[in-house]
Amino acid sequence: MDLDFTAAEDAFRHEARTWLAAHVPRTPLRSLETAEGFAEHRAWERTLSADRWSVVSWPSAYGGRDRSLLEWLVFEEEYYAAGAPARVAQNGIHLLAPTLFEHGSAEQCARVLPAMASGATIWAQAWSEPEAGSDLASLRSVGVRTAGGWLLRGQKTWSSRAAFADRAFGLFRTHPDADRPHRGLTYVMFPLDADGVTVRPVRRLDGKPAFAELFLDDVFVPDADVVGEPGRGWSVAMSTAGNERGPTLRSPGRFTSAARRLVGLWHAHADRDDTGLRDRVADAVIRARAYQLSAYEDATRLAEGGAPGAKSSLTKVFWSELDLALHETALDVLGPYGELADGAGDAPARGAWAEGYTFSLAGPIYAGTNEIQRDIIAERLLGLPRGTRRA
Amino acid sequence: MDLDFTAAEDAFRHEARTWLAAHVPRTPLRSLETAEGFAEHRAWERTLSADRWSVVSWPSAYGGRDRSLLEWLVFEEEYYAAGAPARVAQNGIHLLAPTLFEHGSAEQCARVLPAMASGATIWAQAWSEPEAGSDLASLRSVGVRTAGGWLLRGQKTWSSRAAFADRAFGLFRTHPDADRPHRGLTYVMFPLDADGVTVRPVRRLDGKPAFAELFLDDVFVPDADVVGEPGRGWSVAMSTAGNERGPTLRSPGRFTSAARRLVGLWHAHADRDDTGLRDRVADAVIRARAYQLSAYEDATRLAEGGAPGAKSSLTKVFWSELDLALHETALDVLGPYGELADGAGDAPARGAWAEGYTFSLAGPIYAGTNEIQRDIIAERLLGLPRGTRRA
Amino acid sequence: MRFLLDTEQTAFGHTLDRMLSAADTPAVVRAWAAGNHGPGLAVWERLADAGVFAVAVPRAYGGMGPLPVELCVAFVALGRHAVPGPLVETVTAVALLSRLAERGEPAPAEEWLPRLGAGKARVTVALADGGPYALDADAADATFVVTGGHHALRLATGHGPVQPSLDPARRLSRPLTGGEPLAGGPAVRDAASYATGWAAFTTAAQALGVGLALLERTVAYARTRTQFGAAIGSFQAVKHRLADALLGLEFARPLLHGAAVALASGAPGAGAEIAAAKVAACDAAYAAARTALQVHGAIGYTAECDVSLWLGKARALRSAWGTPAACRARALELFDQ
Amino acid sequence: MRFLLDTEQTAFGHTLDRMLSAADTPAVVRAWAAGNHGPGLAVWERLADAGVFAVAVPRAYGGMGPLPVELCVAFVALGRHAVPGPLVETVTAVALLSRLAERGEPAPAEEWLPRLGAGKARVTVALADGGPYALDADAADATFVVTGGHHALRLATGHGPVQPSLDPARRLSRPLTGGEPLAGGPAVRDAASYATGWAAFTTAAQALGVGLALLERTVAYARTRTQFGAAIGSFQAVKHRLADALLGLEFARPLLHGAAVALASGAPGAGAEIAAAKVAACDAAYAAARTALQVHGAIGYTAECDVSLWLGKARALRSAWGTPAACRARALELFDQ
Repeated sequence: MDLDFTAAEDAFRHEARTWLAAHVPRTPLRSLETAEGFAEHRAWERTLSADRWSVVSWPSAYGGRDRSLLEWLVFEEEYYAAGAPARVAQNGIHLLAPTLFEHGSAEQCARVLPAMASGATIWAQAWSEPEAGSDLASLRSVGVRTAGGWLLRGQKTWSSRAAFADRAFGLFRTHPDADRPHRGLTYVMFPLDADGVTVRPVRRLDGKPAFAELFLDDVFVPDADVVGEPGRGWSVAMSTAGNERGPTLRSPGRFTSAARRLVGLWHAHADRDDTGLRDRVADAVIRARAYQLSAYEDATRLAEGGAPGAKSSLTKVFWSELDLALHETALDVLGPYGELADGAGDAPARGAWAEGYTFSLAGPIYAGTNEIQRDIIAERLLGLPRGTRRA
Repeated sequence: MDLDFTAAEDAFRHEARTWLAAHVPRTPLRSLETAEGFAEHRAWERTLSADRWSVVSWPSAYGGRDRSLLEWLVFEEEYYAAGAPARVAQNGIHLLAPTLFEHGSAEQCARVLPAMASGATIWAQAWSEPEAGSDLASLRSVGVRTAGGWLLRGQKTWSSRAAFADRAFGLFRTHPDADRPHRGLTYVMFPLDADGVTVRPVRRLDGKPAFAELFLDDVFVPDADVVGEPGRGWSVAMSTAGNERGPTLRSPGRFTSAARRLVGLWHAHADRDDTGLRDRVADAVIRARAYQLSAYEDATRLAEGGAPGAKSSLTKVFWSELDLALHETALDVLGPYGELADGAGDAPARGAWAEGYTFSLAGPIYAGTNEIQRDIIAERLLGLPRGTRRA
Repeated sequence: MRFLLDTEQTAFGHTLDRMLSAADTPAVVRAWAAGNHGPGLAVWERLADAGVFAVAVPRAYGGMGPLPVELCVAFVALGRHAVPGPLVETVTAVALLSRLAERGEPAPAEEWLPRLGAGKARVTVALADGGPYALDADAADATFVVTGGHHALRLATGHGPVQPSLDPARRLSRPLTGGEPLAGGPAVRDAASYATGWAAFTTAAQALGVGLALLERTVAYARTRTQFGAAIGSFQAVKHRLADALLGLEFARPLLHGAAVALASGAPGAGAEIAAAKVAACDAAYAAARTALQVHGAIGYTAECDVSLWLGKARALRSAWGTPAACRARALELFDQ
Repeated sequence: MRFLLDTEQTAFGHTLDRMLSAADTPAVVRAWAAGNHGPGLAVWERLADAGVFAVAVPRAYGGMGPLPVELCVAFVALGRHAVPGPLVETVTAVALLSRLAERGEPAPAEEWLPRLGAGKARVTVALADGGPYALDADAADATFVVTGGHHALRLATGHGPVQPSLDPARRLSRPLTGGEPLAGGPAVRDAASYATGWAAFTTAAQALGVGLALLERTVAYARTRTQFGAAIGSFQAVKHRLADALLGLEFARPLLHGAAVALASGAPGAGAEIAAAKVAACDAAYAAARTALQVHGAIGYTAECDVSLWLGKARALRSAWGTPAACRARALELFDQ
């Protein structure tokens, strides 16, 4: 048992650090939840991809570097330490790509993944519906069989970044006579500018159009854009769900970097005699370090053939609550400046915390609410009996 | 709206304070959960009662002073501020007496209450059974009809202070053909030294026999010792349950006094630079004050004809969690002395906190677990739908 | 002792609640956040007519006060309906100028208090202990500034650019320096300290109202929103979170009323009572906000959902007019011999 | 990097778990609490045979260590089975004397370490930063004392009366003053500081084991205990509390392993890693204890229920060898540039 990086891993870290130092924009990009910021972030994806830094853990055939999970963790540490931009391509990379690797055809992989890696195609997820949030299996949007493909009808919601994205992936009910709600679903990919698609941007708390509602009126999807077997979409999607909760969506580097920044903020701004606040800063440090070490464990286990399984639910609850606590602490450290939104004139030196805080508030909700995750932890990891969720 | 005590209330407070200053034992009594300590506490009840201080809110006919709830709160503030002994008679006074006032016959009141007020009879409750804890309605112990009364059979448990008490009160299933679990129960009083009663003391965490199991083998109870109508015991008992949760079981004076002692402890022992600890001491102060003021509200409402209702569930959760947090904070203030049990030689100056801590650990469990209370709050105060309690 | 709102006080709250329910405050808040003060100022006038500011202003200046209990009732209603504007700050200015008059500087009080009590003026304040910003200076007729160190009171000559807050309806800006000093020295120092107490007190009351609104709306949502074939309010995890939210709010209220009574009596311990109420009310409101967001799920995270109007406010009020740490330090005095 | 126990380390833990499961440790703990050390000393011998102490003792003194990862595995098992005795303190003494030898004072190490590694002696310690008491001095062959200020190492001439702890199996007493100084000065100061780190580290490992035992037993109880016609483990409130207990323990483990690796490498940052592990493990164990008690209900509150053997220990370990506040202050260094 050790924490020693190999010479190759150290060299990789050094290469990443050097590249990032030379390429990370000096001026922060505008928010990716705005039209102009989205374009800036897409350009950044292109820059990353040009030197093969956008998807380091993917096969080189699709634009990656065939790197291990551990090396990906190293890259992420360097990425966030360098203050590099948020990843506008992340929904495709972390949610759709793992599904394609596992269930996609060779033709789909070859067609979809390189364009995803380069930022040419930005993907949005289309899971939730107005009546299907936590209860995802109760989806109502349908896919009706037609010559050579399917016609999608219905409504999707909470589609992150769909206001500006190119394509979306999601589940549709194609076999309405299936015997259980989570059967008879099909996993499809479709363009957001197709005939019959209406995108209505939805503003999040801070007013930015961070997600959208999608209204689908006989949107044609060719068979080539069905992932996995029609009617088996639930199990196809579940492989994605594990990824969404695990460390690959929110890498430890993000939190170790934020915790370091928090310590710096505390040194710069806090009433140093307030040890109650110092304790909370320390808790953020301790939890970020725990998450980092836990991911090293996971990477080791994976390298030896293990699987994350239901542990991804523990991970999701942990990082989402860490993220929130860390940002709440930062706002308290800032005292009277803590309530400034990131658009405030006084904010450049301080305001990244406000956007981070707003973002962190959603953590316990998306990717499966923490209530659902705790049910899963109790039932699958602790073996407690299932129930009806009612009191 | 004011916080002004009347001249009469002030005079009462002064009278109580003067009496307590003259009578409270200089040396703390031994723990009432031991045989010798129990005897000392019973003697103290006799002292209280001799000058009519044991049940100030009762009618004078039964040994009280006809005082209002507000005056009782005043008495309690003075009682705890004076460092007076724990009340070994409290289960009778707070749980059985209110039931008798509401459902007992005049004969029962005249026979039972004066002896309770004087400490001549110490009462234990006999609610729980091994298979009926939170789910109290699933009681199995029975009362079988016999000439002039009932024969009790079965087992009761978690009977506080029954190791040394004189009599007990509880519910027994007398009408086994009732259509619902909480119907067909009868509320009875019985002596703990009666034929057929076996008392097995049970040691709590610190080894003291703080409660007992009762094995009942055809214990005869005359009709005169049935409270309320046979078969209606559940509703008779529920009036007691409200009392058990409300301020009358754990008066605010107990917590304001403990919070004051905690502030003193903090001044004497804490690392004064540890503002994190100071924040927790402040929280205990704030919550104790909130509970005190909330009880003044309740007293005003009661004086104007209002009823506590389901608010008693809020109160029970509040004081039990305050008590625990306050004692956890005290142990942390004590640092390396925090783990000393109250029997430790170094403990006299510090150790009352250990017994208080152990006692506080049980608070979220007894008198209806806090989980049950939160269900009640959600359903009765917030109007949320009932459910099955399962997830 | 009678520690409960009397019939008139309760009726005052109900009147305000009814008036504000009819005023479509969500639309008013959104307009205010966009810099359109018109609808908010119309509400302000009606609040003044109902006596909300008069209960802060002493009788000597044409008011009915100071009546802290009534003020508390009013600010709970203002918080419950998310009414925007320099409400706390106007009351703070009233306290500042009243106290200054008592300490021998009556001119500013005579000039401003009658108009403030009648709702004919709105003002904001920046006091040394309250951070560098003044709230809603762009909607105020004057910004009173007390600088640290010198303890000079002056009227700001204007304000810097509006700094948006996590609560979009709170428009913060720095007062410009300069401006004629109105008074100075120990009297200003004392008045500013006194006024800061009223600011914390009304902020706490507003926070309690914010928490109550969040809880009410969330309970209503949990009763109707179904998932897994049942109202989500029937799930024990949701129930217990909502029960905890109620618990926090229910025990903050008596502290707030206790602070009001202490202020009314002029007791020296009022500062500690206010601090305790501020901690409890703001913690309870923030906890209610976290619960409201979690129980609503994604819909609660949108600016389109009215709940959002209270979420940011609960966060902002936590640090406004007294941080949690500063208030806890002060509250300790309650039981300090 | 390979950040996971290897096969031998895992097997070492399983061996100890099996041995201790067979040893009926609840009865051993109750005997120890009553001052009957016999059964506990028998367990001690078997632990020594399995190598628990040898992994702490350097090879130069006949041991196999120091092997912090193996020590961590062992102490998790010791905590899981609530094994009584001056276990942490014996390891602490080993670290103290080893370091002292490195700093030029080899005599005490030569005298004690071979016997400690072989389980032929048990010792306890009282170090200035660890409070005034020595654990289980009445069962120890020696009590090493380092006083504050002078930094003199001496062997206590005896101990005061046993002071019962909230964990009845922890028998505390004050070492008597006097006794021949064995060493003094900066070497002792450095060795005591170094040893305190090992004490915190093994305490954290023990706490993790305590938490795991509490969770395991409580999950088993929640699966079988029925109320309202269902296993209580099917109620969402119970599920979520148990899920939270697992969450705390699951993320304390990597911190503990990280601290072990840091100790093994002699990295200067080991102190901060240990502090982080101590906070996380002790918080997680205490949270598991509170959950265990609440889910068990009254039965868990009795001395007759085996769960009680872990409850008091979880509380005591929180403040033993480093308070939460002191550890947090230290852990901040992890990310402090």
